[in-house]
Amino acid sequence: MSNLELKNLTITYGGAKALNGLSIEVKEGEFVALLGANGAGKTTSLRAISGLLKPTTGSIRFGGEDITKLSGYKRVALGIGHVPEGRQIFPDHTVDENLQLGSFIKRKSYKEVSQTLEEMFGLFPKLRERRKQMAGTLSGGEAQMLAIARSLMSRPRILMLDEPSLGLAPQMVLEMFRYLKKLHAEQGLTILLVEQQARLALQLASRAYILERGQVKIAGLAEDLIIDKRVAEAYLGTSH
Amino acid sequence: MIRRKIIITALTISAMIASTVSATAVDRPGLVPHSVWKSGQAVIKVGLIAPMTGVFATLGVNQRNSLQVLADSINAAGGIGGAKIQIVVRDGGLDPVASTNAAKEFAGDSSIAFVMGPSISSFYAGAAAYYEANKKLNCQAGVAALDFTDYKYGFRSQDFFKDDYAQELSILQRKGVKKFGMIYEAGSTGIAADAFFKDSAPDYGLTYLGWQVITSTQTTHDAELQKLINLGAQAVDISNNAYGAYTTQAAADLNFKGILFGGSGSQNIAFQETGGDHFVGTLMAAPNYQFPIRDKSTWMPGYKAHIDAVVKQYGVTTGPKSGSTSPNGTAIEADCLYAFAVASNKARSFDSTKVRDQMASLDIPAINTPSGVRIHPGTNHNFYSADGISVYQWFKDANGWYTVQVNGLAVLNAKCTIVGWLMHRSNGAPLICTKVGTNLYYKAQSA
Amino acid sequence: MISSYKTLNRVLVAGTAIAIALLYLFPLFARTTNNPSYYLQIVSVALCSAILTISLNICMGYGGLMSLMHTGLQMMGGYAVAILTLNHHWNGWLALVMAIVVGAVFAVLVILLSLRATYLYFGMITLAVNLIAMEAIRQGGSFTGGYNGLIGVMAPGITTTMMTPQAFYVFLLTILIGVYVIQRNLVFSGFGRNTMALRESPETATALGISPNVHRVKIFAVSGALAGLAGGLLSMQLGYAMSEIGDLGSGLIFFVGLFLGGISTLAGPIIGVAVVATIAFLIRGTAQYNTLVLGGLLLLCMVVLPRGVVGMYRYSRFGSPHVREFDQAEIDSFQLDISVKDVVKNQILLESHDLAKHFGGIHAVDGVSIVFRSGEVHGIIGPNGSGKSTLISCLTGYYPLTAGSVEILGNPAPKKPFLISRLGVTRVFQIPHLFERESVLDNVLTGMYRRDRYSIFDAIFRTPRYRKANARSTEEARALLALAGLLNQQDLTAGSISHGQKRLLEVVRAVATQPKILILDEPATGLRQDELDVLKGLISRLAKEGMSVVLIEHNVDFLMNLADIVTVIESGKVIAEGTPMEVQKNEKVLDAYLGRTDFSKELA
Amino acid sequence: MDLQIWVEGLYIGSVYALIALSMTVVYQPTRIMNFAQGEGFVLGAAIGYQTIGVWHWPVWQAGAALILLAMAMGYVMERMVMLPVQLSGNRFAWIIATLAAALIFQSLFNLPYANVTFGYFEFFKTRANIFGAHIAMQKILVFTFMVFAAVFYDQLLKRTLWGRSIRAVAHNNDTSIILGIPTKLVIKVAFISGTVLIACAGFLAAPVIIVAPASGLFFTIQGFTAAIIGGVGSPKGAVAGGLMIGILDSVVRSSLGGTWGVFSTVMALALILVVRPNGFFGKRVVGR
Repeated sequence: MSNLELKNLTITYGGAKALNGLSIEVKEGEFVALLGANGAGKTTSLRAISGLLKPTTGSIRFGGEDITKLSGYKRVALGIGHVPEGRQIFPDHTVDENLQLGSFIKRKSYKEVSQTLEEMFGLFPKLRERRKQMAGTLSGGEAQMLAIARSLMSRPRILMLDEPSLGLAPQMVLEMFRYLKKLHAEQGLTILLVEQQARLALQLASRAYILERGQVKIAGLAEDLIIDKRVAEAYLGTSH
Repeated sequence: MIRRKIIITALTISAMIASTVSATAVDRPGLVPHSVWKSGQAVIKVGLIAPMTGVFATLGVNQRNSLQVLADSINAAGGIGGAKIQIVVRDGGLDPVASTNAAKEFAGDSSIAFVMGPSISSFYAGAAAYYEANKKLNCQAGVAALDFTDYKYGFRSQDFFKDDYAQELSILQRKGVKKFGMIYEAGSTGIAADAFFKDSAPDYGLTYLGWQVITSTQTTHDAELQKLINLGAQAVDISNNAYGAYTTQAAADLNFKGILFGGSGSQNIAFQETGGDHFVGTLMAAPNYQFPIRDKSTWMPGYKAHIDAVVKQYGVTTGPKSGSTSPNGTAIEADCLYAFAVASNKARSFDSTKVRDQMASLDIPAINTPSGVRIHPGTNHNFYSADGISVYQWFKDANGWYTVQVNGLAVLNAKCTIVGWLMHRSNGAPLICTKVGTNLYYKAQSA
Repeated sequence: MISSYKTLNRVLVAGTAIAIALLYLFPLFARTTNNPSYYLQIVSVALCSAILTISLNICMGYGGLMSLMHTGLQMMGGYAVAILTLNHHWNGWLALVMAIVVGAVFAVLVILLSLRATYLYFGMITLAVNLIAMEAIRQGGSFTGGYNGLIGVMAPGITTTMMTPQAFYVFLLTILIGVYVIQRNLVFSGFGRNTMALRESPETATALGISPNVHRVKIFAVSGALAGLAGGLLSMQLGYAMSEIGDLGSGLIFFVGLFLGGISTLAGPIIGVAVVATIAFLIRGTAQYNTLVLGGLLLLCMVVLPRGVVGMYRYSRFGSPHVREFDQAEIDSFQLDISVKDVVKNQILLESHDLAKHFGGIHAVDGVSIVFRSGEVHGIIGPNGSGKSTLISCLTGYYPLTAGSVEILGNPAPKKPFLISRLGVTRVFQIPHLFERESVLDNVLTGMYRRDRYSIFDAIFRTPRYRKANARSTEEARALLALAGLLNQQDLTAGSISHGQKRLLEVVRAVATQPKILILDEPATGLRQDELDVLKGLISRLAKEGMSVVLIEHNVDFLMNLADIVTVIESGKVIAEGTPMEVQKNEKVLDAYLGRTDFSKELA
Repeated sequence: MDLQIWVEGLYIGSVYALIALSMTVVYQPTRIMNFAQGEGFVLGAAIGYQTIGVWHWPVWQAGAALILLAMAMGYVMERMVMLPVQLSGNRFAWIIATLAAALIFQSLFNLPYANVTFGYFEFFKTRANIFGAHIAMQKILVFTFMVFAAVFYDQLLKRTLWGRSIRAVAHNNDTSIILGIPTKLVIKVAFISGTVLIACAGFLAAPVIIVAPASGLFFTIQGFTAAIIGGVGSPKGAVAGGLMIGILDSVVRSSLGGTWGVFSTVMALALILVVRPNGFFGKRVVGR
């Protein structure tokens, strides 16, 4: 059902083609990684899916509906969750307030919100300890947890994460990916992960796309790609 | 029926002030100037420059209303020399450049025979040069501070503030007041009044306690009034501006028993609205403001006819609290056009110099003019002489607010400004402004 | 297309010439109307307004400084003339000069007091100053004429005591043309380019060695001087000085004119004022509905012409500049000397010792010692968030250091970024920081700031010194563009060229500053192969000429071919340094980049 | 010093604080200082005048009409300001758009009401006499409303989801969108609620302050000054700034004389911005 499908998407951004006929697909319950060097178009893809960027050509379908022209904020109600690059938590809001903003679309069902909130605190116990604290005072790892939890508050059917490991200590990265794995395994959440640490992402995901210059360069199963030399090349260049 | 009453009243009044009535016998009270000549023009255009928008829009709108009413009635009676009056209005706002542009437009437009405005002293001072250079006849009802002796083509249909105050100070003197002060906003009028009081108070046996400056940002004048009370004030001059109403409020707060007095701006119902019962007893000097006088039969017939027409066409403004009303038209503005019509009829021409000469020599009795004041410009080009100013006192009863006219008691040897001006005394012959040494004083005419 | 553009351009030039001629002949035309002095008056006043609006444009449009005190400056210029001629019987011409001085001095005082305030707050200070100035004039007693103002100001005379209105009109028109030329000269000069650079991106401007404060003061002074002039002229036209002239409400025409004509365009203020004055003329009979009509038209114009008349034209097919074709011979004919002076081979140009930068508890840079040598391409790589950009910001003075030291050419580095830049360290940012609304050529010329040896007066009056320097700079800038294959695009706005060309342009602009050390933050991102080749050639050439090129790059393929030495950074620390080959084989580097391969267990 | 002077300062300061507060409401999500905001104050006064003063409606009925009309005005104002601003792209476009809106509303008020100052009956006729100071109960009402409104708005921003989303939109528009917050609606709500707030202020204050059809810009500038002194975007700052200039004006005026009052507030504005470029409670403003 929650089948996300990008077809032939082109986005021009400041004169450059950030996406150049990109086509990818994410099926319900899948864990897909979107990899590639900087500037390959990963972040642009996610921003297009959540409606922050308007494509010049191509279409986006979600759950059988064409959402290419739909306003960004309405897509959240359809079940698209987006954890943006750099976390973008609201530093002047408390942890609680950040989470409640995440449940904006569910604001009318108070019970469901408080239930989800409890769930989140169960999932990320550290956030419970800090719930009255200003989000700006959280450490990098906690802030990333908060960003994920905030997005989950809208009970999305698909969760898109943009470089969640960025700027985190290795231990924190591990902890965070454990949560992601748990979410995927236990709740059957569909995940689309944009990640710099390709090997790590490939160990989590079932399938991956490697992007280059706004197009899919390689697509395949994670277990195949993890030993594919071309992946390392996409990052570190051809060995000489 | 009504018409007959007007005529009868008019006759009574003209008998009373027979000495001032002169040769315009063809023009009957309350009626339009009688026109027997043919100008050969279908339309005669007159210009009005006034703030029609912005903070002072009320000034322009009321001037326009008053002019329109008079123009309509003159046109209905055949116009001036057969030409129908058309009023051309320009919005000067509070922008000196817009006012100057409009003045220049009218000054240079030969089809405009007569101009009124721009209505702020400094703006007019800037525009007058154009009028003079182009021999453009003009008349000002909103320029209190300038001396019109200097202008060949400029006339004023407004009370000169010093005449207002001279009358009021003489009344204060008669009422036994010894000390008075002023609460007034910063501005050219305040500065001029302050200087006049400093200079003239001794002539009336009064001590002037100084000027408490107020601003538009305050909503109470309690502190200012308290200072004057502490100095022993028995009377206070209040601002002409609507903000002056807070002084009446302060009088209520502090239970001030002294006299409040002000200029013709006190026609504004904001004073009764804000001051309430404590506005009772306030003196107001104006060139005939009979609107709040209940016995309409005592109204000047010309004034009554004009104001009735204004009220019919543009209505009144009613204070929701006090029930006090004021007409939506400024009578003195219509005097400009009235005098222009009469002067043109006499000159049998719209030539500005000819009309100017006729206008300067006009003497229209008070019963005829739209303002109810005698128009007698003379060489100083002021429509109204000092004796044209009346002082009214505000009262209130179960039926609302009304005024009673109080006679000023002019004082011999009071200072004056322009040689030849007359001041009416209720107990004697008019005084005339005379030069003694370097100063001007009101003297008995024989002296 | 190009021919139609040229035709249109000719039509425009001819149209402008005809318009100017007609304007000069206007007094003769006015004489045939029924009201000559009136038509002369409104056009004369509009000319004064246009001068003031140009002044406002210089300040707000080009300088990016919000000013609500231009009506006040105008009022003060008027009072300078009125007080000097009426009270002190000065000659009118001298009084006009003093009006200019008063405007400039007052503007400088205001901005010196409020340099720390930004944007909205600066605007509010100007509003407050405007109110204070008006109040001061009103309380000025007989000196200023108080509330009544000063009446009787006269136009200056040449042979007689006073010019005729017609002569004064011609004088005003000539002044307006002069002010337009000053505006144009200013905008096209190095000074103007730097001012716009500052408006568009204070960061980049600083990186090019421009001192923000000095520039703001200068631009505000010029604007103030012109506003004072406009005020002085207006008082002569009207015959008086009044405090109401300073009222912001009466100044609406300037703002409206500016936006209607097109802010930040040269002709915008004049066309805008012409439009507004015409509208005001046409609706003058609406009396009570005057402001309603004006306000409505204003909103309508903003919706229909959001960029203003000239702005819309500039953005249209016709108004935007076009590619100029150069043939190869022309391109080859450029002579270019970009060798780095006063530097020997392998000289240490910049070094850091144990440099650290902590943000709260985060150790973004944690003890980095690095050396940049002349003639060397030095690559810096590392995963996202490893601290590369922070390191560069520390080296170039954008961040104060937590610990450690930086030496440039053997001396401790100064604290301000623009001072470091002036020592020959030029930085190109990761995100494109071009001055998008300026032409490609102007962008390069902005980079030559440090070489401009002419003053603002040289620029305004185009003195020989300016002309010489400008010709030389332009020649050099073209040569640099030719090197990067951008010569054909020199007239286009930087915003309109392709992404790859933009990156190249940024490098060219940085080279134009004649740096000894050039720091490029991810210049290859998003470039096509042919563009990569050009960039590669350019960088090699620069290194050969003795420059130290520092390259932060994710496109490792690109870097590996080019770098002499590569430093790998992770979590704020140097984890490897060596030739590209060495680094590529380093396991630590692979782990850092791709993550470890043995996470599966830990993830469980 | 005379208590009366302080009380007057507090009252007039609370009027300015209310105006500054409503500007803050609009500023929060839009980063626009609305030059037309004062017109809402005039609207409130005009509605009170017409309904209570002329038609003698009961206060609750007038209040209902007030809120409906103020909402309509807020909606229209949002369109008048935001549409040109979004189209223009120039960072100074808001100045012209809001000035034009102010001009239009001012003209509309002036057409029927040129002769009127919008005074009408005070809701409470009594005057309090506290230590010799005469205070109209209406003024105390305005002051109370200001405190209530400031606390309410502060709490709204902090405690309600809509308030939080206003702050969120102010902080980061894109992130707000991906959380499902309808940012454009938030902006509309801000304009509407800001106008309702300021209209209520005008409605309550009109019996004890002179409001004329063209007073809007005057009150706007006073509100601006208050908001800037306090620090734009902060409810606390709006209140502090408003009370400060109110008291400063009143105290300086009574000790040095009339014109010094206005002078002192403007000087204070300039000085404070020189010393503290972002106001007392303000954060750094980033240009749009």
